[in-house]
Amino acid sequence: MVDLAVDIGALRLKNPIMPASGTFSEDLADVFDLECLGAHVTKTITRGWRDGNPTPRVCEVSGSMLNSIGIPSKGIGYFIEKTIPFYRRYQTPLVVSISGNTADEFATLCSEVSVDGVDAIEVNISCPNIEEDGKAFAIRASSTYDVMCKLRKATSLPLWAKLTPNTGETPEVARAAEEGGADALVVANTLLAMAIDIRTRKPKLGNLMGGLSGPSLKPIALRMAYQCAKAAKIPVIGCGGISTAEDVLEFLIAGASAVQVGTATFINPTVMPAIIADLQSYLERENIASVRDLVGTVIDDEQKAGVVFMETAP
Amino acid sequence: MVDLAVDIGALRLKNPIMPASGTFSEDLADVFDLECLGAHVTKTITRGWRDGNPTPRVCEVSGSMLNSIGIPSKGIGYFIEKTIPFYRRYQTPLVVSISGNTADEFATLCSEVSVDGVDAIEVNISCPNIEEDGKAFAIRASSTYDVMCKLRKATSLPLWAKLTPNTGETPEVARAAEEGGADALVVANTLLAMAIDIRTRKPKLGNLMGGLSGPSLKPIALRMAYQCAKAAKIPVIGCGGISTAEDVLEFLIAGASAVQVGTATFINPTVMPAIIADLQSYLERENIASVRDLVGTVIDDEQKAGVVFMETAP
Amino acid sequence: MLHAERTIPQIPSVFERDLPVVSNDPVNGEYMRLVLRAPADLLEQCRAGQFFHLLCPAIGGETPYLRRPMSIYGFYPEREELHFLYKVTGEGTRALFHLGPGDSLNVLGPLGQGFRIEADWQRLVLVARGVGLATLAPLALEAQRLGRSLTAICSARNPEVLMSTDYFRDLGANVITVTDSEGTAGVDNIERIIEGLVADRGVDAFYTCGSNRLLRLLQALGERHGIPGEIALEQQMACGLGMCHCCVRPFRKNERLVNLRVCREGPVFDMQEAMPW
Amino acid sequence: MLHAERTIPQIPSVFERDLPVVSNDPVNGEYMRLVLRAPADLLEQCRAGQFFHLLCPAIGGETPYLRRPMSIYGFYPEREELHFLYKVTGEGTRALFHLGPGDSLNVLGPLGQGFRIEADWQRLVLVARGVGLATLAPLALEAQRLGRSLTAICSARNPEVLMSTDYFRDLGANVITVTDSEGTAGVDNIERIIEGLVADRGVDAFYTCGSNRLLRLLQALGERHGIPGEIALEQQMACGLGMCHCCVRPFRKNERLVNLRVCREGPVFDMQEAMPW
Ligand SMILES: Cc1cc2nc3c(=O)[nH]c(=O)nc-3n(C[C@H](O)[C@H](O)[C@H](O)COP(=O)(O)OP(=O)(O)OC[C@H]3O[C@@H](n4cnc5c(N)ncnc54)[C@H](O)[C@@H]3O)c2cc1C
Ligand SMILES: Cc1cc2nc3c(=O)[nH]c(=O)nc-3n(C[C@H](O)[C@H](O)[C@H](O)COP(=O)(O)OP(=O)(O)OC[C@H]3O[C@@H](n4cnc5c(N)ncnc54)[C@H](O)[C@@H]3O)c2cc1C
Ligand SMILES: Cc1cc2nc3c(=O)[nH]c(=O)nc-3n(C[C@H](O)[C@H](O)[C@H](O)COP(=O)(O)O)c2cc1C
Ligand SMILES: Cc1cc2nc3c(=O)[nH]c(=O)nc-3n(C[C@H](O)[C@H](O)[C@H](O)COP(=O)(O)O)c2cc1C
Ligand code: FES
Ligand code: FES
Repeated sequence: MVDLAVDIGALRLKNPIMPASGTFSEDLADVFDLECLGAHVTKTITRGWRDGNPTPRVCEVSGSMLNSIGIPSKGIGYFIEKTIPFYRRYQTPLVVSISGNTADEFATLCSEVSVDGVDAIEVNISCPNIEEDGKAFAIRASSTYDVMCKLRKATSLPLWAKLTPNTGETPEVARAAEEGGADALVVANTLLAMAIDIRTRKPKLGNLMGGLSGPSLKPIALRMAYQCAKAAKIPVIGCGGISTAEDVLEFLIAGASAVQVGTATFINPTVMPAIIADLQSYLERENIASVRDLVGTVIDDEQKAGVVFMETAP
Repeated sequence: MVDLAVDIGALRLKNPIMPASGTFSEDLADVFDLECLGAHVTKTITRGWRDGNPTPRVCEVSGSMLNSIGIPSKGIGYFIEKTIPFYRRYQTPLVVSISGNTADEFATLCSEVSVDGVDAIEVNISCPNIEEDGKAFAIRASSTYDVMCKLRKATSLPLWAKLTPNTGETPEVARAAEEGGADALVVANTLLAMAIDIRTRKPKLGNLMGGLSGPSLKPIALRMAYQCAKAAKIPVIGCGGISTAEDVLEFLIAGASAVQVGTATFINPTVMPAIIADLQSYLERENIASVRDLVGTVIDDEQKAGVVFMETAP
Repeated sequence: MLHAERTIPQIPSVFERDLPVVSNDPVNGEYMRLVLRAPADLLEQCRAGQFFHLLCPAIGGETPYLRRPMSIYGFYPEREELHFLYKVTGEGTRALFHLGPGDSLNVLGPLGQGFRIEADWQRLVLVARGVGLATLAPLALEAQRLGRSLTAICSARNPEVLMSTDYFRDLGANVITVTDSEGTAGVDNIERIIEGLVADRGVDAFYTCGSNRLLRLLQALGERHGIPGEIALEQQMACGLGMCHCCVRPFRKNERLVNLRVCREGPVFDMQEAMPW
Repeated sequence: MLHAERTIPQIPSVFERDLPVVSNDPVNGEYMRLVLRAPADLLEQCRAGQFFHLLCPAIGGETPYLRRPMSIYGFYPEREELHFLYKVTGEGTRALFHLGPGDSLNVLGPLGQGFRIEADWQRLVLVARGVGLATLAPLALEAQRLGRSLTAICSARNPEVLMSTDYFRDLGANVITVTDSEGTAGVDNIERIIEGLVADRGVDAFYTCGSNRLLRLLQALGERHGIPGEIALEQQMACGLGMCHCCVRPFRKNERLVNLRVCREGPVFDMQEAMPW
């Protein structure tokens, strides 16, 4: 028997496959038994009620999608009363994604959500920090470090920091998150993008811009996962465009300890159990005892020295 | 007759379609008459000889490609003796793309290349600045401003600043380029990405990482073109994933005054003349007198106020 | 009145399956009927008003990415057939158009909440136009099974593109046709027709879908005569299951506007709570 | 000696065309021959050793993005046919495999520099293995047209998968077959065979492609006997035209290593300048 279990800090997951925040909910239990997953990750919540963004909230772009859902949230009360109890019926660890517009509100929510039944907190620091210039916390190392320190003080649960691809400073941000107290890095959230309907000349999203997710994001997220695994010592959880077991292997080899599957579930709702089965077969076929033996096995010695002048950098 | 001409500052182009640097050369004259293009844009050169990066230099990713060519360059001497004279046979304006590892070397090249036969200089500031931390000049507003000021002093030709998508500060960088003296913004270069061969566990590019181009880049480049058109007053030249006249219209409506076509030419070498023909038919069909009437006509009044809290920011 | 919050079953109730194409033929100039072979256990889960989320194939140069929602036009467990009626509008439906016998199509469903027919709703009236018929047609089947009387007001641009009138008649419905070309499809005329029905034999419930004009009319008629109604609504979808919250629309509920998911709380909603758009 | 720098013509010389598929049939267990209908003016531009850049279609679930380079296996202006011989290895060639009569394929070409046959090269020897035959086969046609004598040493895993031997014989070539299964395909044996040819009737030029082992052998034999040679090389390509510089390989030129583009300065290069890899 091959071993699919992975460790994210002190938390052991029975396999490295979990859903990405915002692309998963209780509703998926209509399609397959959610107990098969490595972890359950809930949609980002905010402390208070939020309506979310105007529609249309999604649109299609070449082989991928944009979304600007805008975090509709029923608030912390509803979440503790309704959502957490739902997931209690499963053995699978529950990871709760939270966000806030200011570091203090964020930290308050972090402590409020540190309740029984929650195994880790994913902090979505890819959201705007309205106390500075409205840029996401995770765009700069300094704001990442500051917010992570506050969040770290607010809970004793494992903290997973979810990074944004909308930055030119991925390694610095990764190190800042680690130094600020993150137990793992989730790499990455969606990339800011836009589409316009040439007939109506209106943006295809009600919110003007939105986040790119799906296959187009994969090579970018993979690069970030690799950069983060090199820059930080804490585990990296890859996320972005993953839709097959081969994609998962690519992230594991690059240095990720586990992965999240997002948009692919919209196209094929049973993709996560399918990936888990394929991963198992792959390990068996290749005689690899544990999925952990794959992590970070990328052969990059020759190339590391070779990263030189390019058309585009870094 | 509809009018396809556009103005990039003082430079009038007969149509808004030109090639992207590095995806075009004299060799394309084997396939169609290059005189039909709005401008000719040469591959980035450096002052001295450069071999370029190790192979493989390209790889395929879902519906797009990565490259790490590494700017092989025969240097300024060869360029002035061989390349510029080739393009003299055409009426079409010649835009020369240059780059440098330090602001001073960059500026020297900029003045050396300001010769007869050159109509504008595209400065590829998406390349690493080795005097700071090796990050591209165009990742930060401050380094963008500094290098643009030096380049501005080095030439009286129009200066087009080519921006990078590897930043979280697109509007700031756009403004810095404008303040530093740019006459236009080319938006954008490739996005840093990676792919791994799961069989060999080696990166698919000899240089470990490379730049994403092609359709996957389009919604990102479009967002940047829109941001730049809002942030700066100088013309924006859109670039990224353009492969049809509809894509061109999307960029024009978003605020670009012209566009560059890159990777699409690899897939379909006659795509640029085809786009020009399609654009002409579109204007005729829609009764639009001039392509300039389309620029910046995106209907974003409602949405501008709506850009609020998102899963991901800015 | 909104549907009660659903309790989530422990046993999967939504199927994700490749189904063989039986046929895919034009119904008139504008619409296509797609017939799939489906197992009886799947078809027995279906209800009028529910939909499937179709993974349109990458054929004919089309590359749709997201699934496309499509109402159940007919479901026949005895014949093992699942029917859709669709209009070719964009990339996804153009791809569907290329399907033929020998191909298969991946479907996800049945999804969403179907039409309610309360025990005391004996005299039903549906008002349908265009592709809205696809959604409302199976209601006729269900009305017949339940022994309710149904009047179907079918609207179209001209008599040639009127669809499903025979289908409704065969199921014992009273069919009234109105068309633009004959000048009978205006809101005023439909109002006159319905007022006639109310005065004549009485109406217990209205059903419609899609059109803003018809929604306003039926909301007014419903309020005027205290007649309840249901409307099937559309919204762009990604997951189709309730996870992504992209498909919301606003509804009036206890003096407040709340966003509800068309894929989960809908696509069928209480007509008075729906907001014209 | 490298090819002289090409002057770039003002008149387009490279075609980008959709060509109808005539046939696409297996040659043996591993290879497929694809025959396209092509206009004579295009075929008349072709030279042995040149290639086309194929836009493999998105069929059968494959979604190749970049074009794929493929040597000209045969070009027959009289019959209006363009032939390719390919091995199914990945996404692009798997997509090619799905093509059949009625389909068409977009090709770009002819591209690159073909084989030189200098006026005083009378006795030619080619050494080919596997898919290398695709590249070297049209050389036999050209040799016959020019009235040169040709010896084709054909190597394969076993006699069953030897290809094109009849093709070479029909063109009057002297065919020598060597195979792994018979233990005759080793470098030592090929060296013995060629030394025999040199001693016996003399050799004026070598041609080969692809294999590192054969390159080293022929470089040694060439130096030993002062016999020139040419080699066709492969490298991953994007544009195929010379614009992107992704397809470079290093060559020894005046004591220096220079990068040359396989698509433009090649794919055929001087054998002594080529670098084993
Ligand atoms: C619950 C429901 C039931 C439906 N039933 C039917 C039916 O039975 N017959 C039928 O012909 N159509 C029906 N529609 C509309 C159908 O989903 C769209 O026509 C179809 O998605 C268009 O896809 P496209 O790629 O051809 O068009 P495009 O315009 O290229 O689609 C682009 C995107 O917009 C979405 N979209 C476009 N129009 C609609 C729409 N009206 N509603 C929701 N999303 C849309 C597409 O799904 C896709 O994501 C239904 C919609 C919903 C929500
Ligand atoms: C000048 C030239 C002539 C060729 N002639 C023939 C021929 O006549 N018959 C034949 O079967 N093959 C030939 N090849 C090799 C052929 O191009 C590859 O087998 C083909 O590109 C593989 O594509 P794929 O998608 O099936 O494989 P994949 O491995 O999925 O391809 C992935 C990428 O790598 C590239 N690639 C993979 N292998 C090669 C290779 N050997 N050379 C260059 N690029 C490669 C592909 O083009 C693609 O971009 C030739 C190559 C060159 C450069
Ligand atoms: C519809 C949608 C909603 C999302 N909502 C959230 C969210 O609430 N919080 C968050 O951290 N990420 C959110 N994401 C981002 C995903 O979790 C994931 O990081 C991203 O989609 C990239 O992965 P993918 O390509 O596999 O989808 C959302 C993505 C989508 C498509
Ligand atoms: C093979 C290749 C080489 C490139 N070389 C350069 C270059 O030398 N200088 C530059 O500014 N951009 C270079 N680029 C980037 C393109 O000019 C363009 O910005 C990018 O590819 C996005 O456009 P596209 O998606 O249309 O290709 C290169 C791109 C490719 C694919
Ligand atoms: S489509 Fe995802 S919630 Fe309705
Ligand atoms: S493939 Fe582009 S230069 Fe050779």
